Amino acid sequence: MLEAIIEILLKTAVILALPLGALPIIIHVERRGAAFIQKRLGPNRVGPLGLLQPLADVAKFMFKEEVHPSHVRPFFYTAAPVVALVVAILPLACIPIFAPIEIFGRSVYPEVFKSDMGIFFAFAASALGSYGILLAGWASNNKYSMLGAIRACAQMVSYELSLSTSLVAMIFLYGSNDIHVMVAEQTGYWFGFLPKWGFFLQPVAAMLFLIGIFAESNRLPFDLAEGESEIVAGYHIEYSSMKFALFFMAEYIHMIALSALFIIMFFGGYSLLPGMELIADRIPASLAILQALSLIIKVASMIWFFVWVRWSFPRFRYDQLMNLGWERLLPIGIANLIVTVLFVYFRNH
Amino acid sequence: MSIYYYLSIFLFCLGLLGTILKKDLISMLLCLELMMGGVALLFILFSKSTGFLDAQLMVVFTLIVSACEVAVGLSLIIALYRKKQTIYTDDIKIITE
Amino acid sequence: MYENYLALIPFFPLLAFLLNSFLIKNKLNNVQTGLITFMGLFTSFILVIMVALHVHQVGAIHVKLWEWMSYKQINFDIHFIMDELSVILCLMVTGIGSAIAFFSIGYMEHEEKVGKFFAFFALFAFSMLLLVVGENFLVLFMGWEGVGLSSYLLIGFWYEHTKNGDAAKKAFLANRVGDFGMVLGMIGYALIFNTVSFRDLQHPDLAIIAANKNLLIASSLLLVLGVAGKSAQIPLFIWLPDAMMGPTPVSALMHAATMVTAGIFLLCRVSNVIVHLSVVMDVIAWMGALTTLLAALIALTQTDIKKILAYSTVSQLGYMVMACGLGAFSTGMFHVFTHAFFKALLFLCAASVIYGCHHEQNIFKMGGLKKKMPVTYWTFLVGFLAIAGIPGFSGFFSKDEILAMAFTNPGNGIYLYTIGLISALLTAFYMMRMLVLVFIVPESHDVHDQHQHHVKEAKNHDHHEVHESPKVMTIPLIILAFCSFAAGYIGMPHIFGGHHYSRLIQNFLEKFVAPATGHTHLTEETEIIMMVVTTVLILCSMGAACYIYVVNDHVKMRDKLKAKFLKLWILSSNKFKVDELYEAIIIKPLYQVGNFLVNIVETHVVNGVVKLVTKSVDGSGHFLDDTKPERLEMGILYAVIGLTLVLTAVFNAFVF
Amino acid sequence: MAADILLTFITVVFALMVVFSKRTVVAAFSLLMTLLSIAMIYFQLGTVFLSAVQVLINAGAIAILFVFVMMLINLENFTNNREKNKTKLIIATFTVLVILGVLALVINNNIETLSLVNLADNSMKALFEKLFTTYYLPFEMATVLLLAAIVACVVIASHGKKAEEKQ
Repeated sequence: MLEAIIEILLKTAVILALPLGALPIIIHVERRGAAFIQKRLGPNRVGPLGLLQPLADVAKFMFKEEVHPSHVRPFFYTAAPVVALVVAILPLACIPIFAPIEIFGRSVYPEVFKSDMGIFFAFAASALGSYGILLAGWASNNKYSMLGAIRACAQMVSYELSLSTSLVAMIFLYGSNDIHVMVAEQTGYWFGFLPKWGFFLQPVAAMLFLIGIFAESNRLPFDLAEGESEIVAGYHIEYSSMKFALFFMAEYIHMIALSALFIIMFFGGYSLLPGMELIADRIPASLAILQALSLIIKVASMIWFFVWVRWSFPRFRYDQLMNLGWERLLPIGIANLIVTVLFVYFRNH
Repeated sequence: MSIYYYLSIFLFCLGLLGTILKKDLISMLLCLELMMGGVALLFILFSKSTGFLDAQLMVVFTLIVSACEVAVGLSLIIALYRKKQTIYTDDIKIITE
Repeated sequence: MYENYLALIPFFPLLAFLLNSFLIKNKLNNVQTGLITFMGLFTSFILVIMVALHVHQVGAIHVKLWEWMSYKQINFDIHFIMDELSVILCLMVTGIGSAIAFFSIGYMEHEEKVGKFFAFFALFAFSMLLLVVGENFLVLFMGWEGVGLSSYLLIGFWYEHTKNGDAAKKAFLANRVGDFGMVLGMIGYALIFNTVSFRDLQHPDLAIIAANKNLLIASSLLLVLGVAGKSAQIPLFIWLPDAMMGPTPVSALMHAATMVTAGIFLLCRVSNVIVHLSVVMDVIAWMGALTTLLAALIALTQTDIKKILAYSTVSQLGYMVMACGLGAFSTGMFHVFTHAFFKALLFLCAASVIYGCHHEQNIFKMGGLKKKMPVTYWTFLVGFLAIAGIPGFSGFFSKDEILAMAFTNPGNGIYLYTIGLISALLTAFYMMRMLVLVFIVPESHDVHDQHQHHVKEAKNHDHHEVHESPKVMTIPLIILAFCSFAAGYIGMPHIFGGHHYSRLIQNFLEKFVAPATGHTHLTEETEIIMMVVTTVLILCSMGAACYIYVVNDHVKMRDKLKAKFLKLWILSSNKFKVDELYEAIIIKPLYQVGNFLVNIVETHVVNGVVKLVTKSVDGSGHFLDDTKPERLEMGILYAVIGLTLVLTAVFNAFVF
Repeated sequence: MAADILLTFITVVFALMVVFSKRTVVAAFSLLMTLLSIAMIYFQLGTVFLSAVQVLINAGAIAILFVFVMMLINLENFTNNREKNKTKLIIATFTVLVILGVLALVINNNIETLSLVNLADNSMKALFEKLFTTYYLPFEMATVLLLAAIVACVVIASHGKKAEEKQ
């Protein structure tokens, strides 16, 4: 019983350390990337090449004055950021970083919560994401934040559809919803050079999932919630310093979790990147580390893609957003689902 | 495991009580949802104790039904609110305009 | 080869019926529709002759068309047979039928909707053939019903006047009562003998007859009820006189020659069985005798020409039934054969008289038609001589044979003989009366002016002069007159016919029908004496009729006679109050029962119960409904309480 | 056994909050928590997929709808000045207690048979194969029901709006 607890604690430490550690880097990448796209330099004063800038931000958030407005509903006001963060971190619990390995005679699973329903749990947890925003919007008790919260929530609820249809399509394709099986399905190559990733099998589902991710995490083309120009930073207007930082962290972790899901399903999860087998064959012990490394590289590239998209697309209007979600993506999703089902049926028979 | 039986009937009865006591429609719907939870739990418990696995499927179906019910219920409440600007049960007694 | 001819016989009238009614929707004029029916009947007449000759040499032939159904081991199938009995009737139906069809082409020329008339005519022929040619009860009954239906349709042809409609309904209802008995009788026979086909009934197994004697008597009596219904015997004869409302050719064909003989035909079909049941035979005999006497008495005082003929038909039918009752089925059939000819002849003459006098049917209004309608007069005279039973004519042979059979019958033969003789005299009397009044007595002036006045109002077209009917009507009259004269000679008794010419038709019939048994032998001398006596008596009654109606003025004589036998005369003229009798016995009680049900049972019992239920529900409704505005939640609460109560009740095993 | 009691305690607390809380939003979020704790109970009972589904549908969608609609109607600033109907409260609680008693009796009488656990293989695959074979018709009916619900919501919600535009 004790080893189990230790093992879980160790794993949660690793799972938490990775995104939290990566957070400052992501923020930095975000700001530098935005600058790079807008042909300006971006923060490079603090520390060499501005690398210490995120630390400065974090310090800023910590020491800012903790504003607690009076007209706010106290309990829910403070609860909102916590809920947002917790819910953001939950999906990470079931995302494996490397294949199960043999240590001290026991096979150890990388993810904290081992179950053949892995992908489902991750997805369910991400579905809870909208609670944080709703609570924040409603608790801060002013029109703009309420409006922002309602919009964000509506958007997240409707884009869950496109996410779920593509998820189901992929599950059909891989035949099981255990992540390890999915990754195993995607290792290896077609015609020697093309890696057997889900993306090439199911480009349509991939696109759907990608758009879904952007909408779920309220990233740019869909960031109606904090549309600064219209409703002044949306639901987290009343939040200052640390609570705002929590929201910020929650958003990014949620983004990481969703892109990790995307990678698992469409880019082979922790399957080794093309060049890496050579090293892995030579040093068998290093397989796990290499798998983790390839996963991290993939997620990093996804993050960069987020930043890239954020600064190159205009914001959607609310009705366009809803229209896209319900009248465009949903039909495509269902059609894709049907096609995959037929494909799988004929493939098996 | 046997304590869950008591929990499920407790949830059911509590939901029932809530539906009766509550003043406005949405909380009645809430309590209804609570009753649904209780029933679903009972299904699972019976499937475990009798080994008849199909009961778990029934939970899925109850979920579907409760989802539909809530969706339609809430849209009705919105429509009602638009018309009557109130959703307290005392004010909605008179059916005609 | 002859089998398909047999199958085709009923087919042609059916074809004529279909053509007339469905295919050619009154695009044809009257003559063409008439021709279609005539051709239909005539072709089947020729077929019947061919098959008859074949049957004469070879014996009965039968063809099975298709299996309809089978129940236990009785199989009901559409099966035609042409044996000695059905040959005679087929000849009559098709022969006389085509003659009358030809006649009615002329007669019905000025009517509208004549296509319908000829369609029903063909339908009647088809169902009559079915009845005759049927090998088992099933087909016979189909024909039986078809005939009943077409008689209803034809009687009620001019349905604009309610009287015709009522008459048709009366005929149909009376027939239905008969059919009711017929059906039960059929079922009885089917159950007892486990077969419906007449070929099996021809040689019934005596053991079975002995075994369930009572049931057999009961079902036979029911069959007799059917016969009474169809052949207008005592209990159910009321419809025949009223059936005269239809067009005269119809009465000629159906209510004289063919349809009414169906009853006797049925008796002959089951003759081999009922011969062994003496009770049934007596019932039949007495029924026939009484009908003859009653009908003859009523006919004495009738004024409508067709009514007189109708009652004379009823009395002649009584004769035939009496013959069957006495066991002499073949003699009965012989009388049917001869009677068909001269009765059809008489009716057609009546028709041409009516046609001539512009639809005037009261014999007192007619008169002196001898000069104006010679052909009709002479043919009518032949018919009259035949029916009266003057030697040399067909009536004499068949009627005297029946009287002889009655005389020689051991049991109650003598009484039947006397009744038969009396009604023969009465027949002669009223026929003479009609002949004299219509043809010989000159038209009385006062009656004549009234007649003229009436004619001017009703018809303003051609002059009211009475004229001979056209050729198309007189030819059939002549043919029928010849037949009614010749028909007698094929059944002559021993005395005249010598060895191998006598009783031709009877011997031919007895191949199927049960032969007459149990009659004391009649010596030659007694037979001649009987004949002489009967003819002398008939001549006296004719003379009496002449004296009364011709010698002195019939109006003064009628009053004197009426004064003398006033009560009798009134009784007889309004038909012995038989209709009123039925009215009192059956119809009034039915109405009373109906009223009782409506007033007492309906209002108090049924409504009461319904009110009770509604009141209680309404009351309990109020009880539960608390006046406070309906609270939504309490509704839910009541529902759940109810649910728990039900569930605890149902699953009390788990709960307690 | 400890886990059982803990989870039941949590669920009971949140359920009570749902029914007896003054503010409806508090009730909504406590409903969310009850549903999540029920999901935990499912997980603890071994039916993992159902707990995932419970979280995904009940907690993830239905509860959101509740909060969503509450915010749309901003139920909060309604003055809840309705008087508390004493007699109704008493009658209702009394009857509910009676029903609870009956149900408790039912369970008490057959607690032995109910509590013995005979675990059949509850692998999700076997279970859900059954869904598409024996229970195919209910499955199809459920889809029809869902479709009907969607259409109903759209019609009802938009109907109101059209009326508004007309004014």
